This record gives sequence, structure tokens and C-alpha cells, in this order.
Amino acid sequence: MKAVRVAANSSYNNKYGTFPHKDWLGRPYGSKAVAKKGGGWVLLLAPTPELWTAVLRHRTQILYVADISMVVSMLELRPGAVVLESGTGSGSLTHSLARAVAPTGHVWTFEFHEQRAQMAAKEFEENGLGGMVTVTQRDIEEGGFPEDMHGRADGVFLDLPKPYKVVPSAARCIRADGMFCSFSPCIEQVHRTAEALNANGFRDIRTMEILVRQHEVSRQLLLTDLDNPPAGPTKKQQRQAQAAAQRAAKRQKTAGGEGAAVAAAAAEEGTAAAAVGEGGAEGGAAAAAAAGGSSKPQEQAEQQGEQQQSGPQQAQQAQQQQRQVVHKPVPFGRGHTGYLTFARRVAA
Amino acid sequence: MKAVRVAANSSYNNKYGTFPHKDWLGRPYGSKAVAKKGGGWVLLLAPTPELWTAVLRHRTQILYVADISMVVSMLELRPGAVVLESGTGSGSLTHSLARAVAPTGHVWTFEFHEQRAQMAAKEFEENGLGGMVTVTQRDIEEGGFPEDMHGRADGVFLDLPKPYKVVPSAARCIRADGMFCSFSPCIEQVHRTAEALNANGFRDIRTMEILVRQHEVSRQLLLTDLDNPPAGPTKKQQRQAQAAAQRAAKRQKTAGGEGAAVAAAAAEEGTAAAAVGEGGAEGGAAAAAAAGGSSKPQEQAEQQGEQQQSGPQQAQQAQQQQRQVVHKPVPFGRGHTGYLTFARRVAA
Amino acid sequence: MAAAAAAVAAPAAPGPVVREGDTVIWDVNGDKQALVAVDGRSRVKLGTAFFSAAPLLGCPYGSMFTLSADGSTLERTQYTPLPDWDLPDDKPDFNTRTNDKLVQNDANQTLSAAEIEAMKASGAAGADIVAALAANSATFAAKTEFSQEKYKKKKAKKYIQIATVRRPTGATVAEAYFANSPAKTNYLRADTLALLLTLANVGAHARVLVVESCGGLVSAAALERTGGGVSPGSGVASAWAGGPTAKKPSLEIWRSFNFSQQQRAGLRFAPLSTLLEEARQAQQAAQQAGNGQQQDGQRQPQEAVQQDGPAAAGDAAEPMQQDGQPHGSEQQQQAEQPPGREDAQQQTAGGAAAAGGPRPPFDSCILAAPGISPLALVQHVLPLLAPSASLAVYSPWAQPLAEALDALRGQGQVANLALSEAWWRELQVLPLRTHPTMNMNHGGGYILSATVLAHR
Amino acid sequence: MAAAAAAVAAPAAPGPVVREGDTVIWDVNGDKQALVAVDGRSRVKLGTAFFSAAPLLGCPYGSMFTLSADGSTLERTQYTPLPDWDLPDDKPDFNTRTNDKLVQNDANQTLSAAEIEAMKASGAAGADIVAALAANSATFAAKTEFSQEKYKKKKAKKYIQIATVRRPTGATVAEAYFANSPAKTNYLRADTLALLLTLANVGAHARVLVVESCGGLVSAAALERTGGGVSPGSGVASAWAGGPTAKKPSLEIWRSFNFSQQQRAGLRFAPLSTLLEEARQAQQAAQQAGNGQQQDGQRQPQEAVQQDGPAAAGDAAEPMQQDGQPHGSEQQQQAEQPPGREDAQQQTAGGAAAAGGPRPPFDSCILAAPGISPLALVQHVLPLLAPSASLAVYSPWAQPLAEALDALRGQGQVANLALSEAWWRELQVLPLRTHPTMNMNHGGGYILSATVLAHR
Repeated sequence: MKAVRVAANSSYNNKYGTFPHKDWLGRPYGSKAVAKKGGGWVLLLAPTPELWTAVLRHRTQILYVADISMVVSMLELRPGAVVLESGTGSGSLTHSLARAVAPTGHVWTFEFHEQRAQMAAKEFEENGLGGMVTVTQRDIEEGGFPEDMHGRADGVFLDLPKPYKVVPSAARCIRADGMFCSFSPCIEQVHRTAEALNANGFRDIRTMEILVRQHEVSRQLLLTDLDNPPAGPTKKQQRQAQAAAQRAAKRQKTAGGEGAAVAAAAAEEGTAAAAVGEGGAEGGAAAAAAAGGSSKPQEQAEQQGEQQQSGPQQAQQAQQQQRQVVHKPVPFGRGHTGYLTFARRVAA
Repeated sequence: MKAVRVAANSSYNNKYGTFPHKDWLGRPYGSKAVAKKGGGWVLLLAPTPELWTAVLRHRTQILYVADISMVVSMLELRPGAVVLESGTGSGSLTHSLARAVAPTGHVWTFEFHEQRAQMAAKEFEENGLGGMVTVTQRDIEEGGFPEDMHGRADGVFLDLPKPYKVVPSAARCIRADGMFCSFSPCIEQVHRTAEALNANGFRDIRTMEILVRQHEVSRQLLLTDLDNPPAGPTKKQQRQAQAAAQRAAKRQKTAGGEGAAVAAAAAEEGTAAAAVGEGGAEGGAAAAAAAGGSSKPQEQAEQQGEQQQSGPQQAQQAQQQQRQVVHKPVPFGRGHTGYLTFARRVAA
Repeated sequence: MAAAAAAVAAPAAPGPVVREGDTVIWDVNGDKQALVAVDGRSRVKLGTAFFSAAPLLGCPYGSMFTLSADGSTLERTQYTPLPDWDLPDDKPDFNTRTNDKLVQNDANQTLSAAEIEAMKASGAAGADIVAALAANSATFAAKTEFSQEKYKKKKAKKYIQIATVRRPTGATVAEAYFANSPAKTNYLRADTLALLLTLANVGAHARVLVVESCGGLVSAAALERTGGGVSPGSGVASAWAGGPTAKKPSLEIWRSFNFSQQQRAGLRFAPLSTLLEEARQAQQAAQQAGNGQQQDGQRQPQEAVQQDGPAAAGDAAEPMQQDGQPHGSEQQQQAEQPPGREDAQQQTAGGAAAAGGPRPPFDSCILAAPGISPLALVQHVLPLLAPSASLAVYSPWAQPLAEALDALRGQGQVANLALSEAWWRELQVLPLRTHPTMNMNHGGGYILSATVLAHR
Repeated sequence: MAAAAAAVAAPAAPGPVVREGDTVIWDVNGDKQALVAVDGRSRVKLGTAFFSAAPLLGCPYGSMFTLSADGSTLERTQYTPLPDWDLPDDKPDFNTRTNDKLVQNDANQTLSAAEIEAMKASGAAGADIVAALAANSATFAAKTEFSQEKYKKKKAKKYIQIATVRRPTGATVAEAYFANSPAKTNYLRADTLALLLTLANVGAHARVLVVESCGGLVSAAALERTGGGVSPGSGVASAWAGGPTAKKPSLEIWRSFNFSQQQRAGLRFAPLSTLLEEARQAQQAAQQAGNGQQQDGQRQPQEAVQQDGPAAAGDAAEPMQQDGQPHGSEQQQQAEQPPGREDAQQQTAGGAAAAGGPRPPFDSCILAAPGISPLALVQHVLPLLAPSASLAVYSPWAQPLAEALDALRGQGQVANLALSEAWWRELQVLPLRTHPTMNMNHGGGYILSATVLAHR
């Protein structure tokens, strides 16, 4: 998955072929675009904050969908709200904050690191968020939020090494009944932050973790007749199943790294398009399924292989084995992203 | 579920009837015993450490099966091993430690609280562990393990408020390459313990959590024809499903509190028997299924009810709905038991 | 600490206040929440009795109330920092109490029940009673710090009754229902709701289709995120299965959200069959209009979108292009509503706002009706969804979603198929007592998410 | 700290040592584990080269090895406490470094590759190289404490090679396979294995039936728990499906456990069909012997147990009645083995011990062969299980177990049915850096557990 900025005179190249952007213009999002030569194709998807998070350039550790969802929900953001963020980092959360407060609200986001602040500002502008997001280079831990933010924020979000230093400034910025959130990987930071919140006019202090576990879906043949196993020995099937699992795991890994794609915003003539997934003629649905586990065509091929191998015993085999759709968690995933600490500003 | 000590002249009473123990003598474990009058019954199960854990009297917070499994496994216990435990608490873990080191090993368990130590010693004796478990009243945090334990332990387990104070003593007791484990609810205790372990000749210091989630299994009718829903309106089914879910949740709760039963050891003539589950004539399998979720007869009755209600449209309904076995985690469970911190004694 | 405590006094800038007719969440001790519409006559429960809610009017949301000294009325109380943090956390050995000699016996309280009643009658604050109970407990001093904490909390719940007035939002309403009457929202957990809204890409410009059996919670939370009438044509269509004659299910939770009339206008209720008919009609109209640009300002149904120009393609990108030009003005939108439509009829009771809300195609879809086969429901609503729309399906059971994923995979209708499960846990963070909460909810359910592809 | 550090010097009492022929786990930096049978000729890998394992012989398990100064041989190294804890954790502001001016650029290392090689050639310890790299990094000082840690860890893994010699146990072997070649043990996680052993009530007196597709790991771990020949008649029967002619699957992991000959004698391999035939024969014999007490010392098949006296009922209680009288002596046990039995034939290669191991009925059963329908397998083995036996079934997928539970519920064959899932997570505990590890394994699988009831 890749973010592509569409320009009429530009083209996108990958191992599956060359895709002139002008072929994309005017086509609806969600379409498949075919390469100039060969059968390679890409899917053109509309950018969303979630897809952007999957393709953006990591300048720092970023927040992912589960934490983002909780932050937006528990900060009680809605169109028109004003939210302060520090630091901007890679801008992953910023996109979701902007979606939540658009079109009449505003995200004031602060980043200590100069280069990062500039890169983020450029991306927000390019992604059409320029009017709703303001990036400022500032050392929030030392200087707090600017005084002109006092009393203006419906919510404040901190992702800083020492959030507890910023709590008094946050208390001055957040209106009565407004929400505070801090994201910290280590419990010691959380501890100091909670203590500072309790002492600075916050209540309902809650610390939580949210993790998302992805499940992979597959079809399995389970042996049911234990005295008369099918022609293909169980052991061989197990090896196949293991090999399939390893392939699936590999796909899963690549899905994170280079899998299906997205993104990109307004280019010439106000047009926007994006590419999700890429595939050669032979690898049909691979890209489309990259985020969904294994790809169906491949699996069907495997199944056909099995059936051909068992040949005439097919009917008998049906009695000896049971085909079942099953799911299980993908083996490796995130074990921790950070602790989310929320608190509500005490009413006057 | 209840632990019952069998004696030829005794009897067990509950709301389902009177069960004279002499009817139980000579019957195999796993049998159903019927009440003197009426159709009430109990299941007689052999005691195991897991069933004992489910019925024992809580004198303190106890360890449950997942933590117990990790402790026994990571302490690398096996028949013949010597293990030190402090404190004894309710003796839940002690039973599993004894199973692991039996018949030639030994569990030396220490309890600060006098009354608890006495009660635990009595239970171990009654459950046939007398020869393998020695309970001693002692303040381990202040005095450490007795000197005659030095160099004798293959493993040490601590469940104390200040385990870090005991680390130097544990280091003297554990042989080279032997294992240490501490169970602590709070991370601050873990922190100090890990620091002490690092300074006192331990390596491979690992802190972990293990939680077990129970799943409940049910059959659901899922609507498949959205234009022509079956006679019984979806809403009604939803209400029924909700009511069923509430009943299941209630059963789940009672299963923890007063559900099926177990236990008890040698009585007269070396006989041992135990009661698991109790049921009246009308509540057939309820007790047997208490630990497994909903009880089948009840569910079947509900299903029959549904089918009767739809009457002649039954065949049509099969096309409109899909019956499916599904599972989901029981909604409420343990969120934390404690942190397990393991460490290996450095070789000489 | 002293300096920090002083900061408490610094007042916050004013926030929203409780107005006549507002629904509030009346949260007693964080244990029990009730949704109450506040006016001069309504009453709220504190302890075992009901009291006039009049004192709430005009107070800022977040205000705390307790009983007046004479126990007859509610009065505002000031928040003070929790004492939990006054314990020194740099002395590792402060919790030297142990339970070594404690004998299990409940007769250790020297304060009699009559004495406690007398304290209450004389208007003693709950906190004073708890302190007296601890001081008169023969075993309190011998308890471990952990047990002391537990003891005080238990007593505090019994004798201190403080209620907080909370503003209803997607998060607070979801948590209130889940804690107090979860069956009404079909056990939908707040984090799962938050994930559904994110995965379905709900924002101000979204045209959201919701099919739910969660009492309207999902529709209301989605409407809150779209801001209601903020963007013309955006909003939420809350639909149900069962053909044109099916009865509308109960979806009234939106009434608790204090939506303005304008916001409420972004919400419509309709059977799925009506929406499908609208999509068919719009498609026919588009086909009659040919392949050129549409002139009538009507929203493009999906088939038209496929042959439409860049502006149509821009629709789905709106969430990130907040300054793009939305199609159609609000008046046109309203003019489109045929009078006497089914959903308008069904909104008569209490539906003050005129029927508005989005028409197909939708660019965002949340399905949270676990009693319907997810595969059947997804295939049923696909004709209503715009290409590149974001789709999120909730079920408490993984298996029906897994089978739907299996069936949809590789069919070219959707991409980015994923089956996710959230694991949500809270922690207690206190000096020397930091750990995850001992109980947690394991039942967050499962979410199938996908991106809709253009029809081939 | 000083006093505590002194305690390190206090030597531990001696533990087990590596003997000729032992299999050890050769653990390099905690990253890579290999199972190696150690004798005078075997070689182990450190870094990129192989070295003679001879220096391991006679060393205590837990010993650590590194390369000698000339890089030609392994030599023991002493453990020193980790420096992570030397940081003062009472100064909240010690991590004042921030990444504010850090420009992304990899050319910040002033130490050249040649200089690093020279250090290595001169025999510098890996720790010295890492320290030099940090000191010569232009950006190291500007990094946050978090990033500094990451940097040092990365470099340490590259330049410090320390191997630990670990004793194979159920826990260490399971973790080694899972980390290095999980397919060989069918992805069975160590915590799941531990739970299976507990839920199946495996202990010294248990007669355990195992059906697995985990390479023999489950059978070996169960044998370790029974202690092998500790209790006559106890032990593990590792069986497989497919009728009498089915080929024995690979179950050789027991060879890594350094079992004694006596322990090994407690393990037998047999097709399920053989065990079922044994159970049938024993039942017939019991029926011929009538309802009275059996005289021949043979183990009672399950049907006999039902009509047997108190002593038979005592069997299943053995795990908690360790001083009860087991049935039959070891000699009788061995005499029962018919010569040339199928499992004995298949053990010729490397199976030094005589074929022993338990016969039906079994009072403990672990099924860890997810390729077989759990329901079909449970029903297939039920005739082999004694009343009140503990049963635990593993699968990576919940659905087949859920369907088995649904089918078994209320049938009177088993009680205490439960479907469980373990959630296992490690934490990093360090000053100001305490948090769960950033990555975890989500795939512990599911366990169906139950207690077998007497046949009606």
C-alpha cells in the first residue's frame, strides 16, 4: 500500500508495470486500474486517516487505530471542538483529531523538533487539512502551551517524555469539564502524571491500555474418521498446513511492511486519487487481501491441489474429514503501545 | 461444587435431598449418586488440586490455575524436587506444588499468620499430603528462611508484601541454576524485587502476567433472508437472546460462587469420594455443566419453544435463518491476578 | 505538593452548563449512572431517596452534588484532590502493617449501629463517619495498608454519597448503559463503539449508514461525530431489515444526546428496503441522464459515480479534504424528502426536527446487529455503499464474522478485509499500589472491517 | 547497593552439571537457542563460527561462555549484575535528553568500521566496543534515554556474544522450539503446555494418554512431570490415530530431555487402535473374572473399575493421596508387555530403555493434535479413560473446540466442560522504563477441559 499524489502528467511505477495517472483521472475511488502493459493492476482507494496511518513516513513512534479511537472518543471530540496536541510526531493522530473536529473546529499541534514540525506542516497542507491544523515548533515541556491557548481547549493530548511537567499548563488551557489525555509507554511517567493531575484540578483520572488483536481466517480440513484416515496421510496434510501457515505469516509480515496501499490528496484540478494494493496478473487478489490474511486465489489453488491428489476418493474423503472455516489470532502482534491516562478538568 | 469427606455413618444434605455416604462407598469416581428420596443427584468426582482450588476456603487471596501452571512449569518442578513457599495462605498453590514434587520431593511452606498455618496444616494432613508438605509458622520477611534450608531448594516461591526483603535469603537457599518466583499484585513490589534479584546473584529476571479467559458456547439463530424475516420477529428473538444471555451470565456468576463441587479424601477404611455438582430431577445436567457455561437441557427447551412457536413455517424458517454454534469470552473475568517475577540463580 | 494543591483553586474557563430540558448522566459515586432529563419537576436518586433536580439547572457540567446538612435537598460540593496521593511514596517500608495476628471475626467494630445513625442524623459528613469507623475498628490498625484501603473504600461507598452531573456523549452514554443496563445497548462496549466509528471513517462530511440492535446508541454516536447538520447531506441513516412492512426497532437513545434541532435533522430512520428503492430510483435517473455530468444537484447513486467525473471521485475523499465542495445545498436536500415518508411517520412522537439525513450512496457504514448473519447483511447493504466507503461490522461472536470474511475474500467487492478484537484494561495508579484492575470485561466482541470497491 | 552487590559473590550451592551425552540448550544472547547433544566431538555455534563443546563438560548448568581472547575456544565467563539498575531512579528528571535537534542521518558514527575491527582483533570485550561506539556517536548524547537504551541494546547484540548452557526442561525446551523452529512443535506455546499439564492433572502417579502433533514435546513434558518410573504403572502413553497400520508420527523430542533409563521406561508409543484393543481385552478378562476382586495384579480396565471396591475408586484420587497404595509392582508391569509389540518395534532406533509405560485405563489425557476433529478424537479416546480422569484438548482454533463442547454438553460423558484461552505477556522492569514488552505473541490457542464421568 502506498500513498500517491495524482498529477495528470505523472505516472506510478512498480514491478507490476507503469500506471499513468491520467488513466486514473475521473475514475471513482475503489476502482482497479490496469498497467499500461501486462496484466498488473492497482486499486485506487480514497485516503482516510486510517489508511494514512498505514502508509505515512514514521518520524517517531506513532499511535495506531485502537489508541486513536480511544483518544478521540474519550476526549469527547466532535465538529467544532478545539484540541491541543504535543508532540506532533509523525502526524498520525493529528489526522484523526482533524477528522473529528472538522470543519469548524481546530487542532493546535506543537512539536519540539524543528525538522519534524516542518515536515508535518507540509503533509497537513498537502492532505487538505491546512485550514484546520496549525503546527508550531515549541518546547511544551519547558514552556507549556502558549498563553493565548488558556481557557480555549476542549481537549489536550500529550505524547511527551515528561507529561507531568505540562499538567499545570494543560489545566489552564482546558475549559471546565474538558478532557486531558496523556500517552506514555512507561508506568513511571503515568504515575507522576496521575499525581500531578490530582493536584492540579483534575478528577476522574483513569489509566488504561487498549490493544487490538488481528485474527486470520482460514479453511481447515479436520480428520473425523480416526480408524480410516484419507489417502493423503495426516502427516502430509499437517506439513501442508504448516507450510500454509508459514506463508500466511509471511504475508502477514509483508502486509505490515509493504502490503496494500492508500492515500494522497488533491492534485491538479482538485482531483484526488490513491492506490491501494498492487498485483501482477498471476497474483490476482493478493494485494486486496493483504490486510485480510491469506489471499483467496492462492488458497483455492491449494485446495484444488489437495482435491486432485485425492482423486477418486473424494466422496469418501468427505466422510473422513470435515472442512471448516476457522479463525485464530495472528501469532505476533503488539504487546504494548502505551498507557492512556485520561482526566476531566474540575468544573469551576 | 463442594468438598465432602466421606464417612460411612455420615450423610450429605442439600436442597435436592439427603445423600447417605454409605451409598457412595465402592462406587467409582465420576459416578452420579441419587438422593434417598426424589430424583436429586450429585456427581462424585475425585479430588484434584484444580478442583480443590475451586472449593477451598479462602483465608487469603489465592492463586488460580493459570498462575499456578506457570509457577510449577517455570520453577521446573518435578518428582523429587524441594521447594520453599511463603506464605502458605489458603494452600491453593501448595497442593499443586505437592503434586509436582511427589512422591519423593518436599514442599516446605511458611506462614506468618498462626491460625492460618494451623488450618493449612490440618487440610494438608486430611488431603493426604502430610508426608510431603511441612507447614511452619514463621515471619519470613523479617527472619528469612531457616538456615537449615540453605542450599537445599530447587525452587523458591514468594507471595509476600515485601518479597525484596527475602531475596538475599532466597539466594542462599536456592542451588545453582535453581529458580526463584515472586507473585506480586503491584508493580512497585516487582520493581524492588527485580532490583534485589539483580544484585543478589540472579539472572534471567523475567516478569510476566498470565490471564485466562473463559469462553461460553451457545447456538445462535442468525437471520439470513433480510427481506422476509421469519414469523417470530427479529426483535423478539433478540429479546430472547438477550434474556438467554442474561441467564447465562447469571449461571456463570453462580458457577463461581456455588456451582458444581469436589473433593475430600480418605475416610473410614481408606475410602475416598467426592461430590461434584448437584441437581434436582428438573434441573438435569445443570450441575455437570456449571463450569462449562449454559446447561444443555435448558437450552434445548428454549430451542423447542422457538420451533413450536414458528410451527408450520419451520422448513421456510430454515432458509431464512442459520443456526450456528458460536463462542465468545464470558463478559466479566479477572483482569489481573498478579505479576509473576522469575529469576535463575547464577551458577557458582 | 503545597504549590500543586494551590493550583486546584485556579478556576477553569467556563464549560457547558445544564439547561432546562437537557438530559444528564447522574453518576453516583462512580458506581451507578442514570440518564435523567432535567427540568423543574424531575427528580434524581441519591442514596435511597429521590430529590428535586432543580439545583442542577444552570450548573456547569461536571458539578458534584451531595445532600444538604438537613438531608432534604441537593447542594453543590467542591472537588478536593484525592488523599490517596498524600502517602509518601519514597519510603519503601511504610506499609509495615501485616495481618499476622488477625483473627477472622466480624465483631471488631466498637462503634454501634445506633451511634452511626446518630452521626448521620446530626448531619455528619460521610467522610467523618468513615474516619470514625476506622478509628473505632479494633483491627484496622493491624491490617495491611492494602486491606486498610479496601476497608475505607467499602465504608466510603456506604456512607459517602456524591453524585456528578455528566454531559451525555458517545463515550459517557455508552459507559453508562454498559454499566447499568447493558442489554439495552446489546452489550456494546465503549471501546468497541469508538473503534467502529474510527474504522467506518465517521466525520463531519460522512454519510453514514447504520444497522444496529443497540437501541440507537451507534446511530447517536455517529450523528455526534458528523455534527448533525454541519455538512449538508451528511449525517446518519439508521436502518433496519425486514422489508417495507417491518416495524421500526427501538432506536431512541439519540434522545439522550441533547442534539440541537439542526443536528437532529442529520438523522433519519428508514427500513433498508426504502433505502434500496431510493438507490434504484437514483440509478435509473442517472442512466436516463446519460453519461454526462448530472445537473439536478441530486446525490449520485453508486452506479453513476462510476462514470462520473473527478468531482464525484472527490466525494469519498472528503474526510481528509475538509475544504472540498460538498454537493447539493441543504434546501435541496430537504426538498428531496417525499412528504409522509415512512421514517418521518415514525418520528412523530418526540421527533421535533424535520426528517433530514443522508440518502444513498453512503460512504460510511456500521453494522451492529449481531442477530443478522453478517455475510447476508453486508451483501444486502453493498448496493447502498459508495465505492471506497469504509465498512465496519460488529458481533460478539467471531465465527459469523470469520465466515463472512472467508466468503467475501477475493470476490472483488471489498478490500482491506480484517477481523479485529479489542482488549481493553484499566489500571489503578496509586503510590505503591499500581496494578491493572482486578476485574475486567473480556467481552469487547469482534469487528470485521473493509473498504468497498467499485462495482466491476 | 554495595552490600547487595557483595552478595553476588556468595556462591550458590552446587546444582546439576553437564555430563557426556547430555543434551543442552545452547542459548546465545537470549536470542537464539539450539539443542545440542554434548560429547567430546560436538560443536556449538557462537557468532558466525562453530567451536568445540568440550569446555561445557563438567560445568554447572547455567554456566556462561564467551570466546577466549584469541577467538579460538570457548571459555567460561562470570556473571555480573546488569548495569541497568545503576541508574538513580529517585531523580525524576534524570532523562533530560530530548530528540529536539536530532536530524535523521546515519553518518553520525565517528568510529570507523576498520577501527571497530581492530578493537575486535585486539581482543576487546564486546562491552568495550559498545561503550566506544556510544562515546563516538555524535548523536548518542542528544538521544532520549529511551533511544540511548535502544542504541546500546542493538549494538550489544552485534558485538557481545555470550552463550548460556541451559538444562532441557518442559519449559525451556518449549520456549527454545517456539522461538527457533515453532513449526516442529506445532506452535505450542510454553504457557499453553503448562496449562495442559495442569488441567490434565499430570503428576507422579498419573497414567497419561497423549495424542499430539507437536513432535513429542507434550509427551516428554508429561513424562518429566510423572517422573517416569517413580510410580509403577504411571507414565505416558503417546498414541496416534489411523488404525493399526498407520505410521508412527515423529515424536522424538523426548530424546532432548536427558531422561534416565528408568524414566524413559515410563514412556510408550502405540497406535490408538492398540490401546483400544488392550482396553477391550482387559474388559473381557474382567467380565470373565466376575464382579469380585481381581487376583492377577493386572490394571483394571474401566468397566471393571465401575464394579470394583474402594481400592479401585482410590486410583483417581492418587494425585492428592500420595501415600496411597499403587496397584501392581513394576515387575508385574513389565511382565505384562507382550514381546514384539508394535511400539517396542518402533523404538529400536535410539530407544535404549525397555518398553514400559502405562496401559488403559488412563486417568489423565492431553489431546494436542489440532488436525483431528476434537469431537471425533475425544469420543474416540473416551473408552480409554478412567472415570474422573482429567481431559485437556488443545487447538489453535476456538471453533472446533466450541463445537465439541456443544456436542458433549449434557451427554453425561464428561462434566466441568470449559473452553479457556490464555493471555501471556512479559514486562520490562527497569528504572523509569517499566512497561509490557512492545511485542507479544497473541497465539496461545484454546483449551477445552473436562472431567470424565463413569459410563452409565
